[in-house]
Amino acid sequence: MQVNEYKPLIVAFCCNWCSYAGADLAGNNRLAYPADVKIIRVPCSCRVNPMFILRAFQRGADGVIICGCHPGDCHYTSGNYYTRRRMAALFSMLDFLGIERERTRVEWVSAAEGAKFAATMNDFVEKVTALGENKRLEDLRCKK
Amino acid sequence: MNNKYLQEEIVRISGVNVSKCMRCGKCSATCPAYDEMEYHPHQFVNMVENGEIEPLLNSESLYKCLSCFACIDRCPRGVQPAKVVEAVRLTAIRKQGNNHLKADDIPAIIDDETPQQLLVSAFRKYTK
Amino acid sequence: MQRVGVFVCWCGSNIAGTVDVKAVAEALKSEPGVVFSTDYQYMCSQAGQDMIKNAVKEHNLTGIVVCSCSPRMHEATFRKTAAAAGLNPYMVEIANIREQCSWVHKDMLSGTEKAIILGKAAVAKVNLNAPLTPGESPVTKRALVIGGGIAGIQTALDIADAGFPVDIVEKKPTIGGKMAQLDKTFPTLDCAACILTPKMVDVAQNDKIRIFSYSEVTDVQGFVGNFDVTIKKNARYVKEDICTGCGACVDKCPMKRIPNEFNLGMDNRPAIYIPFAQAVPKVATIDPNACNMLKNGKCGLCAKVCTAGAIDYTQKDEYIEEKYGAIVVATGFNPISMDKFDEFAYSQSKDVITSLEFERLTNAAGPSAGKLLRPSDGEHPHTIVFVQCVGSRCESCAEKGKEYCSKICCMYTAKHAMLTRDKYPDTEVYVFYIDVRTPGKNFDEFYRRAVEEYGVKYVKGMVGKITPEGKKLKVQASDLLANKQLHIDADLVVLAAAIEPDKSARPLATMLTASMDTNDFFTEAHPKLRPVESPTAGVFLSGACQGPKDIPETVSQAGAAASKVIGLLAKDKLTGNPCVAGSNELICNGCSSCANVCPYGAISYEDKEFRMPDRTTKVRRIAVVNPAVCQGCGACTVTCPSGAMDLKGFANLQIMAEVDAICK
Amino acid sequence: MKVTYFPGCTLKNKAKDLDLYAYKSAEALGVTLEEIEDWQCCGGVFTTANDEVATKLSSVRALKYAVDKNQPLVTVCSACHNVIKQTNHAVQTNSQFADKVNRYMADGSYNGEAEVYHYLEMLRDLVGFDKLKESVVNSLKGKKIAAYYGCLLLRPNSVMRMDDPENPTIMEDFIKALGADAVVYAKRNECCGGYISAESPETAKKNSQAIINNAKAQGAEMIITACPLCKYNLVNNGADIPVVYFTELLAEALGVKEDTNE
Repeated sequence: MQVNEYKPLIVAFCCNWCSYAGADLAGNNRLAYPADVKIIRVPCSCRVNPMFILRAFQRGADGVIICGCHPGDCHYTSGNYYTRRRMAALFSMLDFLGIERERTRVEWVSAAEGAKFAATMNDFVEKVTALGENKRLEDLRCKK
Repeated sequence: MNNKYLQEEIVRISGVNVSKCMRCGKCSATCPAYDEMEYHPHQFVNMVENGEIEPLLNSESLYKCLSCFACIDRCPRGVQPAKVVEAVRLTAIRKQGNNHLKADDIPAIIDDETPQQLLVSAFRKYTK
Repeated sequence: MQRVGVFVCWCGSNIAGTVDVKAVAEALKSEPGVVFSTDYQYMCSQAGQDMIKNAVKEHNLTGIVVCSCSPRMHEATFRKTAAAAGLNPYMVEIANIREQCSWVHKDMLSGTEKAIILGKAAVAKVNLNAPLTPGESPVTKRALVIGGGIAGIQTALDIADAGFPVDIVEKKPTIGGKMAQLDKTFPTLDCAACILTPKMVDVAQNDKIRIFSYSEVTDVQGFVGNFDVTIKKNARYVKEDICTGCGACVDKCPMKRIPNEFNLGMDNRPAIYIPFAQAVPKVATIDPNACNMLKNGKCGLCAKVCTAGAIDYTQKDEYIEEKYGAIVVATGFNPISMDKFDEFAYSQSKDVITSLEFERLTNAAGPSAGKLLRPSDGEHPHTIVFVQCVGSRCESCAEKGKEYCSKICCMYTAKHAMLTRDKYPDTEVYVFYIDVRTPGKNFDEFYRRAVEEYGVKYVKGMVGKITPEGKKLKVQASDLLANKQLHIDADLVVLAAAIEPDKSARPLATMLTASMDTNDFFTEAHPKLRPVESPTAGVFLSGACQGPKDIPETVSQAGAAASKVIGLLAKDKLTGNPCVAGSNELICNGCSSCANVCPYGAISYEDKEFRMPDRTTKVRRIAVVNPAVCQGCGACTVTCPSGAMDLKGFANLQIMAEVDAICK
Repeated sequence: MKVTYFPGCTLKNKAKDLDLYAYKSAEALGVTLEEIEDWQCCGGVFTTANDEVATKLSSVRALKYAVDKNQPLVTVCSACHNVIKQTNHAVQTNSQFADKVNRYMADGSYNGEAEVYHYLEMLRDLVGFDKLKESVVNSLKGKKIAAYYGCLLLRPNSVMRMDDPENPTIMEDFIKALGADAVVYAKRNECCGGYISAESPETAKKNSQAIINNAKAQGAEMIITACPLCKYNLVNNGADIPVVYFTELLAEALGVKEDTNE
């Protein structure tokens, strides 16, 4: 057995109306995913400021995932469209900075898609684990 | 050459998304060469969608299309059936020995008034 | 820094089975601000809630963190507990250690570790929480209904029935809308006028309802409960309160060759007219573009014959300002223009008509007094071809037509075909269809009856070309099932034109800041659960302005919209969601980015005077959020380039603190 | 005004009058048609296949010629017009295609800059039907003339952009400008059969007769066309009213027809 097995740190932003409820549904159905995923609740995926994501990477997160309602289903009509466009821009910048594309993701998970939430998280954790630790943006002063 | 390959060829050459068809039949309703055709415009679209290309390749229908583009302009879904027919026809005649119009046929076709345009167009459509 | 109490719930074994709750409580004790930390079997039980209340008093807590189930489950419960203990209810944060921890992780070690981190994040957030109070605003107890078709009529009647005053604004000289033009209605075949006109009379006689006919809304300000609306009453050159609707002027008017809109131009009307006999209000209107008196001061016959003295050539447009608590949009639909579909020869032959024209042609009050006669020569048609889906279900990027299914055409075409065969059994009737869509009560039975009992010939396929030649219309079409091309010599062709929202809808949506889809249909707040509300609070949707609808559907939606309006007007005050955006006026530079992304139109700008450090004053443009309209999505906070905009309850610093706590 | 002119194969042979009348009439209207020096046949029909390049090169070269001359490119024959406009559109919208054809260009690449006009469009957009009306010396008043568009002038509409493909008016407006009455009939934009005369003359016959009958039933005494093949098919398949090129009618109205015949 491997000692000190690498565990990634994943921050997940979930919109209150669809994805957070989807995560709750995954819980209700006992659909397991790694404990490395830590969820932060936001009213809408469009509340996620790119600053939050940069901050997470700076503080040592290995992957950040944003989950929102499916396009067209946003509780606030159009919020997830903003998310999609903002994150497309941010991710390409992160890519430019050397943060691998696989470390960031936007996923649409509805309140009924508990299984999709768990599957998404499993897949994301697996991909990020394969990449290993994020060193690119990490601020060493934040290291313990 | 399997059907899948041919199907992809037709789609590539024509650039048509056959799955946009909603089976309204307006292409065949508007086709001026309908009565001459064994397979009609909507069947071309449908058969390409299903990968049934061989019957089309061997059909005389290929040479009955007038390329008048009525089906293209009137299709409510933007499917462009005439481009599908053209792609199938090209697939048939590009093969050596498959030219549909031969130089020997010409004397029977022309008269004193025949415009050059007729022969030029026919050759472009029927031969490679 | 708050004085935070942490309460870790076992949820029986639901949490305690995978998470070491004692360890969590212990670990969180050392977090900044935490002055008390404990665990209990069922925090949501009365005993658990009492434990929280006591701890608040005992330890002077200013913030509470409950590590328990999802906030979607018990956030409201614990907020009430906090309020009961004298705390602001928004000083509570929940760490979700059940649905998002104990239930999805099997390993006690990692479960506990994660629960601690989630707890830390909640503590970090609550430390930055501020007490929030939902705003209150008064409600003007009057509703505005824009559009006087069957949707607007039904909504107005239902609202008035609950005792609230309602105003209807209708741009035509009479209410009644499209339904007033119809002959019979499916699937029961009762006559449209017989069921509509009594409702129109009810509206006229209801003392809670005012009708502004020949009028339009020109400006809307304000927000839910408090709309300020400007209504323009177009000059009709007839005093509404004096005119008796006797019609003497209509008979005498010498300008008799104006295309009659009500009959879709199939016959003529005079320059002064009453659209139809049962019009409400039954008042004459002068068409200023046709009246000789108004154009060049010559004539004046109508004034001479009017014994009531109602004609007033000097009348001007009038603007009325009124306050409303709720606005219902009922602007309805129109058939699309057939200009771009001339393969069907609509512009080339009078005998190619639209379905709405067919309604007028078969209506007893129509241009042919209900006899089905060819518009070109007045002869009885023997072969009639109906073409469905003309302009419906077209590709989105197509240059002509609409992408959606117009929904009503299958049924009205079946109705037309059936009625034709019923009245004129010597007529051959063909219906060309792509699909027959009849999902409605008794709808499919109706369509089958048209085929089986009335002998209507339904052909699967589309018409490709119609060639008028001599007296005939040569119809070239597909019969897909027989794999044949059909050639039919028809006498009359009826096109089931797609329907589209009324052209007035788009400018109105801008005024209301109500959202629309790409087809100019109003969007609903939620497609399934809030179908009659616009995402803009206080704006409601009735009828075909929201999407194609038949009469039964329109009436039920109209009633639903009315009940939502009544629910709003019944309140004296509106309580808002306190988690709304707010702009820091010292940082805001008035760039308008936030207003551009706000789906609710909650952000406006004002010029404010600021005192500068050098004691001068400077006027700056700043953003102001209306808390009664803001729904708290946070789109503006991210788009704000200066960082002035923030969201209460989900502030930048709070979320950042959560990120920090998780990534420690 | 000078424009670059692409005559096409038939106009130099069987449809010489279409060409000559076009020259003379243009001159009368103050437009000089400057023939491309080494034009090559357009091929008669546009191949819609994405992967055909060589068959479209002659059109690209004609287009490039016009751009170099800084002149609009004008064609009279409907077929040439259709092929050149579709090729131009392909260059403008399909970068892969543009890349491929440019490998066969000698000096400078071509990227879809040319403006292509049919002679009728030139009359409408560059000369103006009002000016045309003023220039008429022999009014054709009282003549009932049906315009036959065929398929090539109008379709595919997304490329041709000449007029409403189902209810075109450009030729009717042209007829009216010459003082005659335009007869509107539904089959004016249906195909005569085109090159199918080589394969199945019966089809061409059926289509052509339907067109002629429709025009006659709506009162036409004469049919005008812009396409030699249309004219051939209509005349060859029993037209019992005159079928003439629109340029002939134009030359007549402008009073230059006789010069041409001298």
